[in-house]
Amino acid sequence: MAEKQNSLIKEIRRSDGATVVVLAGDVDLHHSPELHAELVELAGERPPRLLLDLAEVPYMDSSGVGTLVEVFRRVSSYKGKMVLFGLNDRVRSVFEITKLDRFFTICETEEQAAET
Amino acid sequence: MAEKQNSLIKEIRRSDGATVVVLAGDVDLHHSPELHAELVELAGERPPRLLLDLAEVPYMDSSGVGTLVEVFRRVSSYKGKMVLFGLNDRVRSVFEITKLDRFFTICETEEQAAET
Amino acid sequence: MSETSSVELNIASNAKSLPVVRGAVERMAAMEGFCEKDAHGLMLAIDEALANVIRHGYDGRPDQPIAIRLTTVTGPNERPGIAVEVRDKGRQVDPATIQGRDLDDVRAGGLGVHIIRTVMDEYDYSCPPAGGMLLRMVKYVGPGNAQG
Amino acid sequence: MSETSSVELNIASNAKSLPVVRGAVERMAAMEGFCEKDAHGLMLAIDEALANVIRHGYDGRPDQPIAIRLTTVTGPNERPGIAVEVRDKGRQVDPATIQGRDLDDVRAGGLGVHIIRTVMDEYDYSCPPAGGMLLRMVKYVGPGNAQG
Ligand SMILES: Nc1ncnc2c1ncn2[C@@H]1O[C@H](COP(=O)(O)OP(=O)(O)O)[C@@H](O)[C@H]1O
Ligand SMILES: Nc1ncnc2c1ncn2[C@@H]1O[C@H](COP(=O)(O)OP(=O)(O)O)[C@@H](O)[C@H]1O
Repeated sequence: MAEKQNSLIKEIRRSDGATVVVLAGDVDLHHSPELHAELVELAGERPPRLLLDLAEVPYMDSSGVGTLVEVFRRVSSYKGKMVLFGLNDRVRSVFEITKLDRFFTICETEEQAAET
Repeated sequence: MAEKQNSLIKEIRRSDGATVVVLAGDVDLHHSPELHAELVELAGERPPRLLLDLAEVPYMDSSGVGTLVEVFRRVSSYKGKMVLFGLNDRVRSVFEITKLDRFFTICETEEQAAET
Repeated sequence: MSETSSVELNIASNAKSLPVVRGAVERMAAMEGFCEKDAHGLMLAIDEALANVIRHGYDGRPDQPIAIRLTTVTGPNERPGIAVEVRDKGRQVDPATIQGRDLDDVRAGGLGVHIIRTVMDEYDYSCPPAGGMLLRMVKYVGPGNAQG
Repeated sequence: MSETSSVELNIASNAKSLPVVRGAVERMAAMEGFCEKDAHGLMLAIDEALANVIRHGYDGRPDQPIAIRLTTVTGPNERPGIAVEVRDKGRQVDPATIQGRDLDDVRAGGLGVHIIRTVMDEYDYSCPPAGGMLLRMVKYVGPGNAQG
Protein backbone atom coordinates (compact mmCIF):
# COMPACT_ATOMS: atom_id res chain seq x y z
CA MET A 1 0.00 0.00 0.00
CA ALA A 2 2.60 2.51 1.07
CA GLU A 3 5.10 3.51 -1.60
CA LYS A 4 8.17 4.48 0.37
CA GLN A 5 9.86 6.27 -2.50
CA ASN A 6 6.89 8.59 -2.68
CA SER A 7 6.74 9.85 0.89
CA LEU A 8 5.46 13.38 1.41
CA ILE A 9 7.56 13.69 4.55
CA LYS A 10 10.58 15.76 3.65
CA GLU A 11 12.09 16.22 7.07
CA ILE A 12 11.51 15.26 10.71
CA ARG A 13 13.04 17.30 13.55
CA ARG A 14 12.70 15.80 17.03
CA SER A 15 13.40 17.79 20.18
CA ASP A 16 12.47 17.23 23.83
CA GLY A 17 9.07 18.80 23.75
CA ALA A 18 8.11 18.61 20.11
CA THR A 19 8.39 16.82 16.80
CA VAL A 20 8.29 19.01 13.70
CA VAL A 21 7.29 17.25 10.47
CA VAL A 22 7.88 19.04 7.17
CA LEU A 23 5.60 17.88 4.35
CA ALA A 24 6.15 18.59 0.65
CA GLY A 25 3.74 17.78 -2.16
CA ASP A 26 0.02 17.38 -2.81
CA VAL A 27 -1.80 15.55 -0.01
CA ASP A 28 -4.44 13.73 -2.06
CA LEU A 29 -5.97 10.26 -2.27
CA HIS A 30 -2.79 9.00 -3.90
CA HIS A 31 -0.50 10.04 -1.06
CA SER A 32 -2.76 10.10 2.00
CA PRO A 33 -2.59 6.37 2.87
CA GLU A 34 1.18 6.42 3.19
CA LEU A 35 1.18 9.74 5.02
CA HIS A 36 -1.40 8.32 7.41
CA ALA A 37 0.81 5.35 8.23
CA GLU A 38 3.87 7.54 8.73
CA LEU A 39 2.16 10.09 10.95
CA VAL A 40 0.49 7.38 13.05
CA GLU A 41 3.95 5.92 13.61
CA LEU A 42 5.26 9.32 14.69
CA ALA A 43 2.26 9.88 16.98
CA GLY A 44 3.13 6.50 18.52
CA GLU A 45 6.30 8.11 19.89
CA ARG A 46 3.91 10.32 21.89
CA PRO A 47 5.60 13.67 21.35
CA PRO A 48 4.03 16.27 23.67
CA ARG A 49 3.62 18.48 20.62
CA LEU A 50 3.37 17.45 16.96
CA LEU A 51 3.93 20.39 14.61
CA LEU A 52 3.20 19.98 10.90
CA ASP A 53 4.86 22.35 8.45
CA LEU A 54 2.53 22.62 5.43
CA ALA A 55 4.30 25.50 3.66
CA GLU A 56 5.33 23.21 0.80
CA VAL A 57 1.94 21.56 0.42
CA PRO A 58 0.34 23.19 -2.64
CA TYR A 59 -2.88 21.17 -2.43
CA MET A 60 -4.88 19.04 0.01
CA ASP A 61 -8.16 17.20 -0.46
CA SER A 62 -10.60 15.62 2.01
CA SER A 63 -8.50 12.45 2.27
CA GLY A 64 -5.68 14.71 3.45
CA VAL A 65 -7.68 16.57 6.08
CA GLY A 66 -9.21 13.22 7.06
CA THR A 67 -5.71 11.86 7.63
CA LEU A 68 -4.80 14.83 9.80
CA VAL A 69 -8.05 14.43 11.76
CA GLU A 70 -7.18 10.85 12.61
CA VAL A 71 -3.70 11.78 13.72
CA PHE A 72 -5.17 14.64 15.74
CA ARG A 73 -7.43 12.20 17.57
CA ARG A 74 -4.50 9.97 18.44
CA VAL A 75 -2.40 12.87 19.67
CA SER A 76 -5.33 14.21 21.69
CA SER A 77 -5.88 10.78 23.26
CA TYR A 78 -2.55 11.00 25.10
CA LYS A 79 -3.15 14.70 25.84
CA GLY A 80 -0.63 15.81 23.23
CA LYS A 81 -1.02 18.89 21.10
CA MET A 82 -1.07 19.05 17.31
CA VAL A 83 -0.42 22.31 15.46
CA LEU A 84 -0.46 23.07 11.73
CA PHE A 85 1.45 25.98 10.23
CA GLY A 86 2.42 27.52 6.91
CA LEU A 87 -0.86 26.68 5.12
CA ASN A 88 -1.39 28.45 1.81
CA ASP A 89 -4.83 29.92 1.03
CA ARG A 90 -5.98 26.84 -0.86
CA VAL A 91 -5.13 24.40 1.89
CA ARG A 92 -6.56 26.67 4.55
CA SER A 93 -9.82 26.93 2.62
CA VAL A 94 -10.26 23.14 2.73
CA PHE A 95 -10.15 23.30 6.52
CA GLU A 96 -12.65 26.17 6.42
CA ILE A 97 -15.06 24.46 4.02
CA THR A 98 -15.01 21.29 6.12
CA LYS A 99 -15.29 23.39 9.31
CA LEU A 100 -12.25 21.61 10.76
CA ASP A 101 -10.46 24.91 11.39
CA ARG A 102 -12.42 24.99 14.67
CA PHE A 103 -10.65 21.90 15.94
CA PHE A 104 -7.10 22.36 14.74
CA THR A 105 -4.62 24.92 16.00
CA ILE A 106 -3.53 26.67 12.82
CA CYS A 107 -0.64 29.17 12.84
CA GLU A 108 1.08 31.26 10.23
CA THR A 109 4.71 30.55 11.11
CA GLU A 110 6.79 27.98 12.93
CA GLU A 111 7.63 30.60 15.58
CA GLN A 112 3.96 31.15 16.31
CA ALA A 113 3.35 27.39 16.28
CA ALA A 114 6.16 26.92 18.80
CA GLU A 115 4.55 29.41 21.16
CA THR A 116 1.05 27.92 21.21
CA MET B 1 -8.64 36.92 -35.01
CA ALA B 2 -7.22 39.07 -32.26
CA GLU B 3 -8.98 38.85 -28.89
CA LYS B 4 -8.17 42.16 -27.26
CA GLN B 5 -9.22 41.09 -23.78
CA ASN B 6 -6.64 38.36 -23.93
CA SER B 7 -3.54 40.34 -24.81
CA LEU B 8 -0.24 39.06 -23.47
CA ILE B 9 1.13 42.60 -23.43
CA LYS B 10 1.06 43.77 -19.85
CA GLU B 11 2.91 47.04 -20.20
CA ILE B 12 4.57 49.22 -22.85
CA ARG B 13 7.21 51.80 -21.89
CA ARG B 14 8.32 54.17 -24.66
CA SER B 15 11.37 56.40 -24.33
CA ASP B 16 13.45 58.25 -26.91
CA GLY B 17 15.76 55.45 -27.86
CA ALA B 18 13.78 52.36 -26.94
CA THR B 19 10.42 50.70 -26.45
CA VAL B 20 10.19 48.13 -23.65
CA VAL B 21 7.34 45.61 -23.95
CA VAL B 22 6.46 43.50 -20.91
CA LEU B 23 4.73 40.21 -21.76
CA ALA B 24 2.85 38.02 -19.27
CA GLY B 25 1.43 34.58 -19.97
CA ASP B 26 2.04 31.55 -22.18
CA VAL B 27 3.02 32.44 -25.75
CA ASP B 28 1.40 29.55 -27.61
CA LEU B 29 -0.72 28.98 -30.71
CA HIS B 30 -3.71 30.46 -28.90
CA HIS B 31 -2.05 33.78 -28.12
CA SER B 32 0.61 34.16 -30.84
CA PRO B 33 -1.64 35.62 -33.59
CA GLU B 34 -2.73 38.54 -31.44
CA LEU B 35 0.77 39.09 -30.08
CA HIS B 36 2.07 39.08 -33.65
CA ALA B 37 -0.38 41.83 -34.67
CA GLU B 38 0.45 43.92 -31.61
CA LEU B 39 4.21 43.65 -31.97
CA VAL B 40 4.08 44.38 -35.71
CA GLU B 41 2.16 47.55 -34.86
CA LEU B 42 4.80 48.53 -32.30
CA ALA B 43 7.61 47.78 -34.77
CA GLY B 44 5.78 50.10 -37.18
CA GLU B 45 6.67 52.98 -34.84
CA ARG B 46 10.28 52.14 -35.73
CA PRO B 47 11.78 52.34 -32.25
CA PRO B 48 15.60 52.24 -32.53
CA ARG B 49 15.54 49.47 -29.93
CA LEU B 50 12.71 47.07 -29.11
CA LEU B 51 13.25 45.33 -25.76
CA LEU B 52 10.99 42.42 -24.79
CA ASP B 53 10.67 41.51 -21.11
CA LEU B 54 9.88 37.77 -20.95
CA ALA B 55 10.29 37.30 -17.19
CA GLU B 56 6.58 36.60 -16.79
CA VAL B 57 6.33 34.23 -19.74
CA PRO B 58 6.25 30.73 -18.23
CA TYR B 59 6.03 28.95 -21.58
CA MET B 60 6.63 29.55 -25.28
CA ASP B 61 6.16 27.23 -28.27
CA SER B 62 7.33 27.43 -31.89
CA SER B 63 4.46 29.74 -32.84
CA GLY B 64 5.80 32.10 -30.18
CA VAL B 65 9.42 32.02 -31.35
CA GLY B 66 8.11 32.26 -34.93
CA THR B 67 6.26 35.43 -33.99
CA LEU B 68 9.39 36.93 -32.47
CA VAL B 69 11.39 35.96 -35.56
CA GLU B 70 9.01 37.86 -37.81
CA VAL B 71 9.13 40.93 -35.60
CA PHE B 72 12.91 40.64 -35.51
CA ARG B 73 13.03 40.71 -39.31
CA ARG B 74 10.92 43.86 -39.42
CA VAL B 75 13.01 45.61 -36.80
CA SER B 76 16.21 44.56 -38.59
CA SER B 77 14.85 45.88 -41.91
CA TYR B 78 14.95 49.47 -40.60
CA LYS B 79 18.27 48.81 -38.86
CA GLY B 80 16.65 48.67 -35.43
CA LYS B 81 17.74 46.36 -32.64
CA MET B 82 15.62 43.77 -30.87
CA VAL B 83 16.65 42.38 -27.48
CA LEU B 84 14.98 39.70 -25.32
CA PHE B 85 15.55 39.52 -21.57
CA GLY B 86 14.35 37.71 -18.46
CA LEU B 87 13.81 34.32 -20.18
CA ASN B 88 13.29 31.39 -17.83
CA ASP B 89 15.10 28.10 -18.56
CA ARG B 90 12.14 26.63 -20.41
CA VAL B 91 11.71 29.55 -22.76
CA ARG B 92 15.44 29.83 -23.33
CA SER B 93 15.60 26.14 -24.22
CA VAL B 94 13.08 26.66 -27.04
CA PHE B 95 15.42 29.21 -28.59
CA GLU B 96 18.30 26.78 -28.15
CA ILE B 97 16.46 23.79 -29.63
CA THR B 98 15.39 25.85 -32.64
CA LYS B 99 18.91 27.34 -32.89
CA LEU B 100 17.44 30.85 -32.90
CA ASP B 101 19.57 31.91 -29.93
CA ARG B 102 22.27 32.65 -32.54
CA PHE B 103 20.18 35.38 -34.11
CA PHE B 104 18.58 37.07 -31.13
CA THR B 105 20.32 39.19 -28.53
CA ILE B 106 19.30 37.52 -25.27
CA CYS B 107 20.13 39.12 -21.91
CA GLU B 108 19.49 38.23 -18.30
CA THR B 109 18.22 41.56 -16.99
CA GLU B 110 16.74 44.79 -18.29
CA GLU B 111 19.91 46.63 -17.25
CA GLN B 112 22.01 44.35 -19.43
CA ALA B 113 19.49 44.64 -22.25
CA ALA B 114 19.65 48.43 -22.04
CA GLU B 115 23.43 48.33 -22.42
CA THR B 116 23.60 46.16 -25.52
CA MET C 1 -14.53 33.43 -24.21
CA SER C 2 -17.29 33.25 -26.79
CA GLU C 3 -17.15 29.78 -28.37
CA THR C 4 -18.01 26.77 -26.29
CA SER C 5 -15.11 24.47 -25.77
CA SER C 6 -15.04 21.01 -24.36
CA VAL C 7 -12.43 18.55 -23.21
CA GLU C 8 -12.96 14.92 -22.27
CA LEU C 9 -10.60 12.94 -20.08
CA ASN C 10 -10.77 9.18 -19.80
CA ILE C 11 -8.86 7.88 -16.83
CA ALA C 12 -8.50 4.65 -14.91
CA SER C 13 -9.89 4.54 -11.37
CA ASN C 14 -6.41 4.98 -9.97
CA ALA C 15 -5.50 7.71 -7.50
CA LYS C 16 -2.46 8.39 -9.68
CA SER C 17 -4.80 9.85 -12.29
CA LEU C 18 -6.06 12.57 -9.95
CA PRO C 19 -3.15 15.02 -10.28
CA VAL C 20 -3.35 14.72 -14.07
CA VAL C 21 -7.01 15.72 -14.01
CA ARG C 22 -6.26 18.56 -11.61
CA GLY C 23 -3.63 19.88 -14.00
CA ALA C 24 -6.12 19.97 -16.86
CA VAL C 25 -8.90 21.53 -14.77
CA GLU C 26 -6.60 24.20 -13.37
CA ARG C 27 -5.58 25.35 -16.84
CA MET C 28 -9.12 25.34 -18.20
CA ALA C 29 -10.36 27.38 -15.24
CA ALA C 30 -7.59 29.92 -15.76
CA MET C 31 -8.47 30.18 -19.47
CA GLU C 32 -12.11 30.85 -18.59
CA GLY C 33 -11.19 33.66 -16.24
CA PHE C 34 -11.72 31.87 -12.92
CA CYS C 35 -9.85 33.53 -10.07
CA GLU C 36 -7.38 31.42 -8.10
CA LYS C 37 -9.96 30.69 -5.37
CA ASP C 38 -12.73 29.60 -7.75
CA ALA C 39 -10.28 27.55 -9.82
CA HIS C 40 -9.19 25.76 -6.67
CA GLY C 41 -12.80 25.11 -5.68
CA LEU C 42 -13.59 23.57 -9.05
CA MET C 43 -10.46 21.44 -8.96
CA LEU C 44 -11.21 20.27 -5.43
CA ALA C 45 -14.84 19.34 -6.19
CA ILE C 46 -13.82 17.28 -9.22
CA ASP C 47 -11.08 15.62 -7.19
CA GLU C 48 -13.54 14.68 -4.44
CA ALA C 49 -16.03 13.33 -6.98
CA LEU C 50 -13.33 11.16 -8.57
CA ALA C 51 -12.07 9.96 -5.19
CA ASN C 52 -15.64 8.87 -4.36
CA VAL C 53 -15.99 6.98 -7.62
CA ILE C 54 -12.70 5.20 -6.93
CA ARG C 55 -13.54 4.38 -3.30
CA HIS C 56 -17.31 3.80 -3.41
CA GLY C 57 -18.27 3.19 -7.04
CA TYR C 58 -15.39 0.81 -7.69
CA ASP C 59 -14.43 -0.24 -4.12
CA GLY C 60 -10.84 0.74 -4.78
CA ARG C 61 -10.28 -1.31 -7.94
CA PRO C 62 -7.69 0.76 -9.83
CA ASP C 63 -8.37 -0.28 -13.44
CA GLN C 64 -11.98 0.76 -14.06
CA PRO C 65 -13.05 3.54 -16.44
CA ILE C 66 -14.02 7.07 -15.42
CA ALA C 67 -14.92 9.72 -17.99
CA ILE C 68 -14.74 13.41 -17.15
CA ARG C 69 -16.13 16.02 -19.53
CA LEU C 70 -15.41 19.71 -19.00
CA THR C 71 -17.47 22.16 -21.05
CA THR C 72 -17.44 25.95 -21.00
CA VAL C 73 -20.91 27.39 -20.40
CA THR C 74 -22.52 30.78 -19.97
CA GLY C 75 -24.63 31.16 -16.86
CA PRO C 76 -26.86 33.74 -15.22
CA ASN C 77 -25.84 37.36 -15.93
CA GLU C 78 -23.59 36.16 -18.77
CA ARG C 79 -21.14 34.78 -16.23
CA PRO C 80 -18.81 32.24 -17.82
CA GLY C 81 -18.59 28.89 -16.13
CA ILE C 82 -17.49 25.29 -16.49
CA ALA C 83 -19.87 22.35 -16.52
CA VAL C 84 -18.49 19.00 -15.42
CA GLU C 85 -19.77 15.50 -16.07
CA VAL C 86 -18.28 12.53 -14.23
CA ARG C 87 -19.40 9.11 -15.50
CA ASP C 88 -18.48 5.73 -14.12
CA LYS C 89 -19.48 2.11 -14.73
CA GLY C 90 -19.47 1.27 -11.05
CA ARG C 91 -22.06 0.45 -8.42
CA GLN C 92 -25.32 2.35 -8.72
CA VAL C 93 -26.67 3.91 -5.54
CA ASP C 94 -29.79 5.94 -4.88
CA PRO C 95 -28.70 9.56 -5.50
CA ALA C 96 -30.65 10.56 -2.38
CA THR C 97 -28.21 8.55 -0.25
CA ILE C 98 -25.21 10.52 -1.51
CA GLN C 99 -25.07 13.17 1.14
CA GLY C 100 -22.48 14.91 3.23
CA ARG C 101 -22.75 14.49 6.99
CA ASP C 102 -23.17 17.11 9.69
CA LEU C 103 -19.82 18.54 10.60
CA ASP C 104 -20.32 18.83 14.36
CA ASP C 105 -17.53 16.62 15.52
CA VAL C 106 -13.98 16.10 14.44
CA ARG C 107 -13.73 12.89 12.46
CA ALA C 108 -12.60 11.80 9.04
CA GLY C 109 -15.03 10.69 6.35
CA GLY C 110 -18.19 12.22 4.95
CA LEU C 111 -16.45 15.39 3.83
CA GLY C 112 -16.34 14.93 0.05
CA VAL C 113 -19.99 15.55 -0.78
CA HIS C 114 -20.06 18.48 1.64
CA ILE C 115 -17.14 20.02 -0.27
CA ILE C 116 -18.85 19.46 -3.63
CA ARG C 117 -22.06 21.07 -2.35
CA THR C 118 -20.18 24.03 -0.90
CA VAL C 119 -17.95 24.96 -3.80
CA MET C 120 -20.14 24.16 -6.82
CA ASP C 121 -23.10 26.28 -7.94
CA GLU C 122 -25.04 23.19 -9.07
CA TYR C 123 -24.60 19.47 -8.63
CA ASP C 124 -26.81 16.50 -9.43
CA TYR C 125 -26.26 12.73 -9.19
CA SER C 126 -28.21 10.33 -11.38
CA CYS C 127 -28.25 6.67 -12.44
CA PRO C 128 -28.13 6.50 -16.25
CA PRO C 129 -29.92 3.50 -17.81
CA ALA C 130 -26.60 2.36 -19.30
CA GLY C 131 -25.27 1.71 -15.76
CA GLY C 132 -22.92 3.39 -13.33
CA MET C 133 -23.37 6.85 -11.88
CA LEU C 134 -23.46 10.24 -13.57
CA LEU C 135 -22.60 13.40 -11.66
CA ARG C 136 -23.24 16.75 -13.31
CA MET C 137 -21.87 19.91 -11.70
CA VAL C 138 -21.48 23.55 -12.72
CA LYS C 139 -19.37 26.36 -11.36
CA TYR C 140 -19.53 29.97 -12.57
CA VAL C 141 -16.91 32.66 -12.12
CA GLY C 142 -17.29 35.59 -9.83
CA PRO C 143 -19.85 36.43 -7.15
CA GLY C 144 -22.30 33.84 -5.92
CA ASN C 145 -19.54 31.35 -5.23
CA ALA C 146 -19.23 32.40 -1.63
CA GLN C 147 -18.33 29.48 0.60
CA GLY C 148 -20.85 28.62 3.22
CA MET D 1 5.99 3.67 -10.48
CA SER D 2 5.32 0.03 -11.13
CA GLU D 3 1.81 -0.27 -12.63
CA THR D 4 1.14 1.11 -16.08
CA SER D 5 -1.25 3.98 -16.10
CA SER D 6 -2.93 5.64 -18.98
CA VAL D 7 -4.94 8.80 -19.58
CA GLU D 8 -6.83 9.75 -22.72
CA LEU D 9 -7.78 13.30 -23.62
CA ASN D 10 -10.27 14.10 -26.35
CA ILE D 11 -10.11 17.71 -27.41
CA ALA D 12 -11.44 19.89 -30.20
CA SER D 13 -8.92 21.26 -32.71
CA ASN D 14 -8.97 24.62 -30.98
CA ALA D 15 -5.85 26.36 -29.73
CA LYS D 16 -7.71 26.99 -26.48
CA SER D 17 -7.39 23.28 -25.73
CA LEU D 18 -3.59 23.37 -25.74
CA PRO D 19 -3.01 24.77 -22.24
CA VAL D 20 -5.42 22.17 -20.84
CA VAL D 21 -3.39 19.36 -22.40
CA ARG D 22 -0.17 20.95 -21.16
CA GLY D 23 -1.55 21.00 -17.63
CA ALA D 24 -2.32 17.29 -17.76
CA VAL D 25 1.01 16.36 -19.33
CA GLU D 26 2.98 18.42 -16.84
CA ARG D 27 1.40 16.60 -13.90
CA MET D 28 1.80 13.16 -15.41
CA ALA D 29 5.47 13.82 -16.14
CA ALA D 30 6.03 14.98 -12.55
CA MET D 31 4.32 11.82 -11.23
CA GLU D 32 6.59 9.66 -13.36
CA GLY D 33 9.71 11.31 -12.03
CA PHE D 34 10.58 13.49 -15.02
CA CYS D 35 12.83 16.40 -14.11
CA GLU D 36 11.61 19.90 -14.93
CA LYS D 37 13.60 19.99 -18.17
CA ASP D 38 12.35 16.64 -19.47
CA ALA D 39 8.79 17.44 -18.45
CA HIS D 40 9.00 20.67 -20.41
CA GLY D 41 10.37 18.85 -23.44
CA LEU D 42 7.52 16.35 -23.39
CA MET D 43 4.94 19.10 -22.98
CA LEU D 44 6.46 21.12 -25.80
CA ALA D 45 6.60 18.19 -28.22
CA ILE D 46 2.94 17.32 -27.61
CA ASP D 47 2.00 20.97 -27.99
CA GLU D 48 3.81 21.20 -31.33
CA ALA D 49 2.20 17.98 -32.55
CA LEU D 50 -1.26 19.31 -31.67
CA ALA D 51 -0.56 22.70 -33.24
CA ASN D 52 0.40 20.89 -36.45
CA VAL D 53 -2.80 18.84 -36.44
CA ILE D 54 -4.82 22.04 -35.97
CA ARG D 55 -2.98 23.99 -38.66
CA HIS D 56 -2.12 21.33 -41.24
CA GLY D 57 -4.40 18.35 -40.58
CA TYR D 58 -7.51 20.48 -40.13
CA ASP D 59 -6.48 23.73 -41.89
CA GLY D 60 -7.41 25.71 -38.80
CA ARG D 61 -10.97 24.40 -38.35
CA PRO D 62 -11.50 24.60 -34.58
CA ASP D 63 -14.18 21.94 -34.03
CA GLN D 64 -12.53 18.73 -35.23
CA PRO D 65 -11.56 15.82 -32.96
CA ILE D 66 -8.08 15.10 -31.67
CA ALA D 67 -7.35 12.21 -29.29
CA ILE D 68 -4.24 12.16 -27.12
CA ARG D 69 -3.28 9.07 -25.14
CA LEU D 70 -0.55 9.20 -22.50
CA THR D 71 0.73 5.88 -21.20
CA THR D 72 3.48 5.18 -18.72
CA VAL D 73 6.08 2.80 -20.11
CA THR D 74 9.35 1.25 -19.03
CA GLY D 75 12.22 1.72 -21.43
CA PRO D 76 15.83 0.64 -21.82
CA ASN D 77 17.68 0.20 -18.50
CA GLU D 78 14.35 0.20 -16.63
CA ARG D 79 13.99 3.90 -17.23
CA PRO D 80 10.40 5.05 -16.80
CA GLY D 81 8.90 7.00 -19.66
CA ILE D 82 5.70 8.26 -21.20
CA ALA D 83 4.38 7.10 -24.56
CA VAL D 84 2.12 9.48 -26.45
CA GLU D 85 -0.33 8.82 -29.24
CA VAL D 86 -1.92 11.70 -31.14
CA ARG D 87 -4.75 10.74 -33.52
CA ASP D 88 -6.71 12.99 -35.82
CA LYS D 89 -9.33 12.58 -38.54
CA GLY D 90 -7.75 15.22 -40.75
CA ARG D 91 -5.88 15.25 -44.02
CA GLN D 92 -3.54 12.30 -44.57
CA VAL D 93 -0.07 13.12 -45.80
CA ASP D 94 2.88 10.91 -46.62
CA PRO D 95 4.76 10.57 -43.31
CA ALA D 96 8.02 11.03 -45.22
CA THR D 97 6.98 14.60 -46.06
CA ILE D 98 6.60 15.55 -42.40
CA GLN D 99 10.06 16.88 -41.76
CA GLY D 100 11.68 19.79 -40.01
CA ARG D 101 13.70 22.16 -42.15
CA ASP D 102 17.36 23.16 -41.93
CA LEU D 103 17.78 25.89 -39.36
CA ASP D 104 20.40 27.94 -41.18
CA ASP D 105 18.51 31.17 -41.52
CA VAL D 106 16.25 33.12 -39.24
CA ARG D 107 12.66 32.62 -40.31
CA ALA D 108 9.43 31.38 -38.82
CA GLY D 109 7.87 28.06 -39.75
CA GLY D 110 9.24 24.57 -40.02
CA LEU D 111 10.26 24.45 -36.37
CA GLY D 112 7.65 22.11 -34.87
CA VAL D 113 8.86 18.80 -36.28
CA HIS D 114 12.45 19.78 -35.47
CA ILE D 115 11.42 20.33 -31.85
CA ILE D 116 9.61 16.97 -31.72
CA ARG D 117 12.65 15.18 -33.15
CA THR D 118 15.00 16.92 -30.75
CA VAL D 119 13.17 16.40 -27.46
CA MET D 120 11.55 12.98 -27.93
CA ASP D 121 13.45 9.69 -27.79
CA GLU D 122 11.23 8.15 -30.47
CA TYR D 123 8.63 9.49 -32.89
CA ASP D 124 6.78 7.96 -35.81
CA TYR D 125 4.01 9.26 -38.08
CA SER D 126 1.65 6.87 -39.83
CA CYS D 127 -1.63 6.87 -41.81
CA PRO D 128 -4.05 4.46 -40.11
CA PRO D 129 -6.55 2.72 -42.45
CA ALA D 130 -9.42 4.37 -40.55
CA GLY D 131 -8.23 7.79 -41.79
CA GLY D 132 -6.39 10.78 -40.37
CA MET D 133 -2.87 10.72 -39.02
CA LEU D 134 -1.39 8.87 -36.06
CA LEU D 135 1.74 10.13 -34.32
CA ARG D 136 3.43 7.91 -31.74
CA MET D 137 6.19 9.34 -29.57
CA VAL D 138 8.07 8.23 -26.47
CA LYS D 139 10.18 10.10 -23.97
CA TYR D 140 12.13 8.47 -21.13
CA VAL D 141 13.43 10.12 -18.00
CA GLY D 142 17.05 10.83 -17.32
CA PRO D 143 20.12 10.59 -19.52
CA GLY D 144 19.83 10.11 -23.26
CA ASN D 145 17.51 13.07 -23.58
CA ALA D 146 20.32 15.44 -24.32
CA GLN D 147 19.28 18.11 -26.77
CA GLY D 148 21.20 17.58 -29.94
N1 LIG E 1 -19.57 7.85 -6.82
C1 LIG E 1 -20.22 7.26 -5.80
N2 LIG E 1 -20.73 6.04 -5.94
C2 LIG E 1 -21.37 5.45 -4.92
N3 LIG E 1 -21.57 6.02 -3.71
C3 LIG E 1 -21.09 7.24 -3.50
C4 LIG E 1 -20.38 7.93 -4.53
N4 LIG E 1 -20.02 9.14 -4.04
C5 LIG E 1 -20.47 9.19 -2.77
N5 LIG E 1 -21.12 8.07 -2.42
C6 LIG E 1 -21.77 7.79 -1.11
O1 LIG E 1 -21.93 9.04 -0.42
C7 LIG E 1 -21.31 8.99 0.88
C8 LIG E 1 -20.74 10.35 1.26
O2 LIG E 1 -19.58 10.63 0.50
P1 LIG E 1 -18.47 11.61 1.07
O3 LIG E 1 -19.15 12.84 1.59
O4 LIG E 1 -17.45 11.84 0.03
O5 LIG E 1 -17.85 10.89 2.33
P2 LIG E 1 -16.96 9.55 2.42
O6 LIG E 1 -16.58 9.22 1.03
O7 LIG E 1 -15.79 9.95 3.27
O8 LIG E 1 -17.85 8.55 3.05
C9 LIG E 1 -20.28 7.90 0.76
O9 LIG E 1 -20.01 7.32 2.00
C10 LIG E 1 -20.94 6.91 -0.21
O10 LIG E 1 -21.83 6.06 0.49
N1 LIG F 1 -0.46 16.59 -38.34
C1 LIG F 1 -0.04 16.92 -39.58
N2 LIG F 1 -0.85 16.70 -40.65
C2 LIG F 1 -0.44 17.03 -41.88
N3 LIG F 1 0.77 17.58 -42.17
C3 LIG F 1 1.61 17.82 -41.17
C4 LIG F 1 1.26 17.50 -39.82
N4 LIG F 1 2.29 17.84 -39.04
C5 LIG F 1 3.24 18.36 -39.84
N5 LIG F 1 2.84 18.35 -41.13
C6 LIG F 1 3.65 18.80 -42.30
O1 LIG F 1 5.03 18.88 -41.90
C7 LIG F 1 5.55 20.20 -42.15
C8 LIG F 1 6.58 20.62 -41.09
O2 LIG F 1 5.93 20.91 -39.86
P1 LIG F 1 6.59 21.89 -38.81
O3 LIG F 1 8.03 21.50 -38.64
O4 LIG F 1 5.79 21.90 -37.58
O5 LIG F 1 6.60 23.32 -39.49
P2 LIG F 1 5.40 24.26 -39.90
O6 LIG F 1 4.17 23.71 -39.25
O7 LIG F 1 5.79 25.59 -39.33
O8 LIG F 1 5.34 24.25 -41.37
C9 LIG F 1 4.34 21.10 -42.21
O9 LIG F 1 4.57 22.25 -42.99
C10 LIG F 1 3.29 20.17 -42.81
O10 LIG F 1 3.39 20.16 -44.21
